[in-house]
Amino acid sequence: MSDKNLEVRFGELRLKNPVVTASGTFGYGLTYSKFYDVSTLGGFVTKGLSLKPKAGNKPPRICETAAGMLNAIGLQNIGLDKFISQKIPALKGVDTAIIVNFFGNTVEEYAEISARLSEIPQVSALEMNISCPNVKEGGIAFGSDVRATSKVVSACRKTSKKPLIVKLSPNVTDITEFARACEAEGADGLSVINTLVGMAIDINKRRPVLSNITGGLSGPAIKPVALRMVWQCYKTVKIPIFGIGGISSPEDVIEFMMAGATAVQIGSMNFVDPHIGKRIADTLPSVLDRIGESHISGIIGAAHS
Amino acid sequence: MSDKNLEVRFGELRLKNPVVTASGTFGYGLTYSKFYDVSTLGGFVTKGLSLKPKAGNKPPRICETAAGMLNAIGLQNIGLDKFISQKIPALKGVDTAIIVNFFGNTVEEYAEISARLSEIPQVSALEMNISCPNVKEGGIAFGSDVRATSKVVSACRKTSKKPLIVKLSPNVTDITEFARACEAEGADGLSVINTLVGMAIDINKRRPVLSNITGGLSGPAIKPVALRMVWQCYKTVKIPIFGIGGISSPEDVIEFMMAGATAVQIGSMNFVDPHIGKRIADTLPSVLDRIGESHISGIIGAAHS
Amino acid sequence: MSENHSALAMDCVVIANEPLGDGHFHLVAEPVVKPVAVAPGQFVMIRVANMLDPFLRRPMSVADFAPDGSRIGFVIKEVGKGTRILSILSPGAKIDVVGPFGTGFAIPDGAKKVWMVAGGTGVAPFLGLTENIKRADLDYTLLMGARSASQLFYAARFRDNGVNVITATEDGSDGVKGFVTSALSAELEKGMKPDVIFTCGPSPMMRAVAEIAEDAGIVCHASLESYMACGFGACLGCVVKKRGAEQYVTVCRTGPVFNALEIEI
Amino acid sequence: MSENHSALAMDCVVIANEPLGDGHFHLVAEPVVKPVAVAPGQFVMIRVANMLDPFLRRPMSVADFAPDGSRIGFVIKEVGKGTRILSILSPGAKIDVVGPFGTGFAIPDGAKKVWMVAGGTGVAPFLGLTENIKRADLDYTLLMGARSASQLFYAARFRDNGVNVITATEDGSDGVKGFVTSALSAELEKGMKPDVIFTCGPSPMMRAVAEIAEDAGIVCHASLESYMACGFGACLGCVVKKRGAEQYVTVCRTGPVFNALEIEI
Ligand SMILES: Cc1cc2nc3c(=O)[nH]c(=O)nc-3n(C[C@H](O)[C@H](O)[C@H](O)COP(=O)(O)OP(=O)(O)OC[C@H]3O[C@@H](n4cnc5c(N)ncnc54)[C@H](O)[C@@H]3O)c2cc1C
Ligand SMILES: Cc1cc2nc3c(=O)[nH]c(=O)nc-3n(C[C@H](O)[C@H](O)[C@H](O)COP(=O)(O)OP(=O)(O)OC[C@H]3O[C@@H](n4cnc5c(N)ncnc54)[C@H](O)[C@@H]3O)c2cc1C
Ligand SMILES: Cc1cc2nc3c(=O)[nH]c(=O)nc-3n(C[C@H](O)[C@H](O)[C@H](O)COP(=O)(O)O)c2cc1C
Ligand SMILES: Cc1cc2nc3c(=O)[nH]c(=O)nc-3n(C[C@H](O)[C@H](O)[C@H](O)COP(=O)(O)O)c2cc1C
Ligand code: FES
Ligand code: FES
Repeated sequence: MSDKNLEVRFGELRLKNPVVTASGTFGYGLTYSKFYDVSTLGGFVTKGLSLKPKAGNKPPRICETAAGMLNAIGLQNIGLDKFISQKIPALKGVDTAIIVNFFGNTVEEYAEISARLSEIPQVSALEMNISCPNVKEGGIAFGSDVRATSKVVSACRKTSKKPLIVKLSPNVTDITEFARACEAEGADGLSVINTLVGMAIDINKRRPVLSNITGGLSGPAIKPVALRMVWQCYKTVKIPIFGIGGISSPEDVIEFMMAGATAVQIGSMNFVDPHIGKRIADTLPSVLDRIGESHISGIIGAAHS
Repeated sequence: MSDKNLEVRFGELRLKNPVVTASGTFGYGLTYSKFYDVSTLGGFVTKGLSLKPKAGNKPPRICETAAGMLNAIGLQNIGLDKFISQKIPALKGVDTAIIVNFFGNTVEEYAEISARLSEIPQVSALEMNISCPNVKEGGIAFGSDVRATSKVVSACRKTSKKPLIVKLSPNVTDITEFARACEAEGADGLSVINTLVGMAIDINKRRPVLSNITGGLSGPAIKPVALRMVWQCYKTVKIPIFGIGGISSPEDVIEFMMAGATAVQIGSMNFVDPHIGKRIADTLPSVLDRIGESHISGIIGAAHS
Repeated sequence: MSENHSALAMDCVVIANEPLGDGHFHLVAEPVVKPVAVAPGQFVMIRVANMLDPFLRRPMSVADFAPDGSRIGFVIKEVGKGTRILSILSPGAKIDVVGPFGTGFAIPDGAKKVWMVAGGTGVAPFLGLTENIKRADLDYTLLMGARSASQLFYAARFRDNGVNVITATEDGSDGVKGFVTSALSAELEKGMKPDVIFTCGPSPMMRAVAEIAEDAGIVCHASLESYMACGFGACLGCVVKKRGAEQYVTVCRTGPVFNALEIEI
Repeated sequence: MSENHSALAMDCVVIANEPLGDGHFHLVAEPVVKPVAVAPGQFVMIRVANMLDPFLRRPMSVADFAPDGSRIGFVIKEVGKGTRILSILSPGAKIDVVGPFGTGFAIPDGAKKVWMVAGGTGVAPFLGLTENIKRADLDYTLLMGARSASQLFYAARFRDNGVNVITATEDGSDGVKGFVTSALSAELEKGMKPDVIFTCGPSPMMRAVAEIAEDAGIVCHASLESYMACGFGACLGCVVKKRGAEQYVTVCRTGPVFNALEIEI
């Protein structure tokens, strides 16, 4: 395997490699240290945080689908205070980008948590979740209306002192309107995509499998949709993009980068193969060799020409 | 296997069973007669027809994805005249509902083909495709704007003397707006859903796999999204719904019917298992037995209560 | 940060796969790489295919095992596509296993009389428990329930291991006629009283066992089942509600074995 | 309406699977149910897994076969996940096959001298052709090209069958050094002239062969490859452009064997 430099610059954020793990699939970063040293990753994104702890939805919360899964966790999280008091100290010594995913119920809450997260030195960047399909307030309500998106991004832009990344919903007619609005309000990057709204029915019980009725579809099943949206956003905005959706191999990483992603996030596949983050980071150089590429940055957007 | 009566009434249309095969995956109905007697189906939907023949897109047109596929056929079809002169006579003796899928480039073309198809006695119903993601004009442009949808449905309603079914696009923020508009304009039924826009990249060639860049994602991968949209439409309108998207088993048929579909259409799985239409129609009674249901109509919308 | 990073990956080779009847089978596998120690009641996550469908791993209790993890057995019931794939594996086949995960059945300090109430494949963890935790002062009783005598797997093996076995069958073909919970109540009514009750099996059965234990003032530990995406605390998909609080805990990490008073089964 | 409705479903049992070297293998299978007759140059669609991933069937030319279809062989190169699954099938394994589909290689009326130009696994259909269509007046010449001598599969078998074999290798380890098209040109320059040229292999090779044939005024039939979803004319995914017209025809049904003048390879 060649000794390639895999560093990418995601705006002001330097990532030692483009392999990051996605929010809600990687805990608060420590869960996976029993499998591998998370410092081998380009970074990780925490489970979505809110000001107050959140209990989440009633079970059943997950369900397998063809080459994917549905989840309706409902943003269960320990809340900002516990994150600061318990998780941040435990992350000492982790040598990788720590990106904190967050959400609020109101614009004011979004702005407040963004302000407070900005005070934590260990935090490398913030990822605003305006696209969670599994909660009543907040989440997707902000992410499926362009004006609401502009408003909440603008508010967080004012309070955030860290690179601010906005995570977009794929459940819209035209994702580029949202990408453009985020760029206009000063977002430093985009995360494309969150989950597609889906459902499953238990034919024996004659009711939806998930207690929340609908859930978010993730996994390789959605990769073609995610890739298309990254492609569209890359054509539309200049800010860097995290490509997210069904990544399961180093080849997938390259596909997303060629579509226009500067880096990627791996989600559901962490569950199926808990070593996947390290495995992909480790094998990326050899796949780059195979396609005759010497610099990782040479492939970003390469499929557009 | 029990001797169940599987007949369903899709508005005025009587289907001997709810298993119909979907447009673009079943030719003009004759392709599959080398595999089984298509009269065992509740019906079939033809490849989308236009007034004039259409050459379709350049290859590559298809690409495999995880539990699904992308296609960008570009609505290649023989045109209305040849359909009438060559296909309709050959369909004599087929004892099942013949549903003709059609599209136009303009509202006028939609109205004209709907008028002309209405004159063919063998045609049981018309399915308007306003949701093809793979053509520049027509198709999805009508299906992703509510006012355009209303206009084109209203025009066809005036010229169609057959049951008029509108096939909706899933690539929209809120599919229920479109369902409502179709019902208001007098549509007799809905087909939910067409394909999701997706893409794939050939990392060796560094360009999109499909010549059309994007294509329509179909197959089991999209089932959860399709099921959710059927669920939403059933809550919104009273007209009957064809559930479409990734159906691969009799259990899937029941899931869609419990979500609110009166009947279903099987698409991509016809390619993978060319006998699937008959196989599912044949095994549906035993699965109904297993879930303790004696009347097929008892399961329509059953998961809503 | 833990140092033995990949200790939880176990590439295994199947060494035996024996049908037990009625769609059940006993799968035994040997890890290829240095494994981690296993405790009775822990489970692993098995990848049933190396393709993307079926997508998720399947959780399986470790049944009989070598304490250092060098041989692990599973008692599995075929219920869907994943377990069907596992049922046809031949010796020599490779399987991708991660684990072990979760809390096991831990015998409370000072407890001597241990009753185990099992339904169906719920006997699995008790094989590992009684074969690996043997102490002169421990007195094991297994109450096992099944539809019919043919599904009372391993009754003889438990007896050979010195376990007192009481059976209940719904059709009366062996032991008490009825549910295993009737057998449990009957034993308690005889004036017997264990120091702890362990239970594993279908939720309704465990719920009933927990109630009986609570009424009798006996500590009860139940091994819960839940749909799992990861098995190690990352997805928050497998949760169960805490008793008396609007709070959820993961079955895979906080459990799967819980004190029955603490959660809503 | 055709009456033998399910004749195109062939559940097969693998009877042999032999590695040929360099990632190629020879898979031989026997249909369980009454099959349909096969013509040389036809292909089948093989389902590589009974799960939903990999999703689509894989098209494979029938190589050697019994004319009634009761035994079909394939010469396969491992290139991706589907062919990898096929490469590890053991005798006794079941595979789900539908077909045969498409036009075969048909010897034009009166043609006696038949040249076949093959690259890589492109030899596959010519095994079936030369072993099943034998006539005293037919004179077969096979020009086969490969990277290296070790990839000239079946040269000896063709020779044993009375076929005149001319080889070309890129590394010069056997026969003419260079591409098989150089060997073809060399033969033509010697003044030889067949009645028809059949070709099967990589598209660039076939394109070159078709040009050489056109220049020499020889009828050329080429067996095309294309990404296929169905294999029987339903999806319109596999099309190739007609020469001189904005029209597409299906490779699976109108082809895969085309008169090279009619399509754009
Ligand atoms: C901690 C734990 C230990 C278990 N131990 C055993 C055991 O020793 N022996 C045994 O036979 N079974 C055991 N199970 C249940 C076993 O995991 C399921 O029967 C199995 O996952 C079903 O998979 P399938 O593909 O055959 O069924 P499918 O219905 O096709 O599975 C679809 C999805 O649902 C999940 N699922 C289905 N049934 C269950 C269930 N009962 N519990 C959890 N998830 C389910 C699957 O994991 C999969 O994600 C255990 C479950 C848990 C949580
Ligand atoms: C009519 C016909 C006859 C063929 N005969 C042979 C043969 O005798 N021996 C042989 O080794 N190969 C043959 N091929 C090519 C063979 O179908 C592909 O190599 C195979 O499908 C690759 O599958 P995979 O899963 O290993 O590769 P992957 O790259 O994982 O396949 C992904 C998808 O692309 C398709 N695909 C990939 N490569 C090709 C290709 N070259 N042609 C068509 N589809 C492709 C696959 O079918 C699948 O849908 C033939 C193709 C056609 C169309
Ligand atoms: C169980 C689960 C929980 C998730 N929680 C969050 C979350 O808290 N915040 C968020 O922005 N995205 C969340 N996501 C979305 C993922 O970060 C990711 O965008 C999505 O799963 C698509 O990627 P994948 O296909 O690789 O899983 C969650 C996804 C899953 C599967
Ligand atoms: C190759 C292909 C061609 C299609 N052509 C049409 C078409 O002409 N008109 C149309 O309305 N839908 C067309 N569709 C969409 C299908 O009818 C169906 O809505 C979609 O594939 C989802 O169902 P599935 O997941 O079962 O395939 C086509 C789909 C495929 C895969
Ligand atoms: S299974 Fe993922 S947290 Fe328990
Ligand atoms: S492969 Fe479907 S039409 Fe040729």
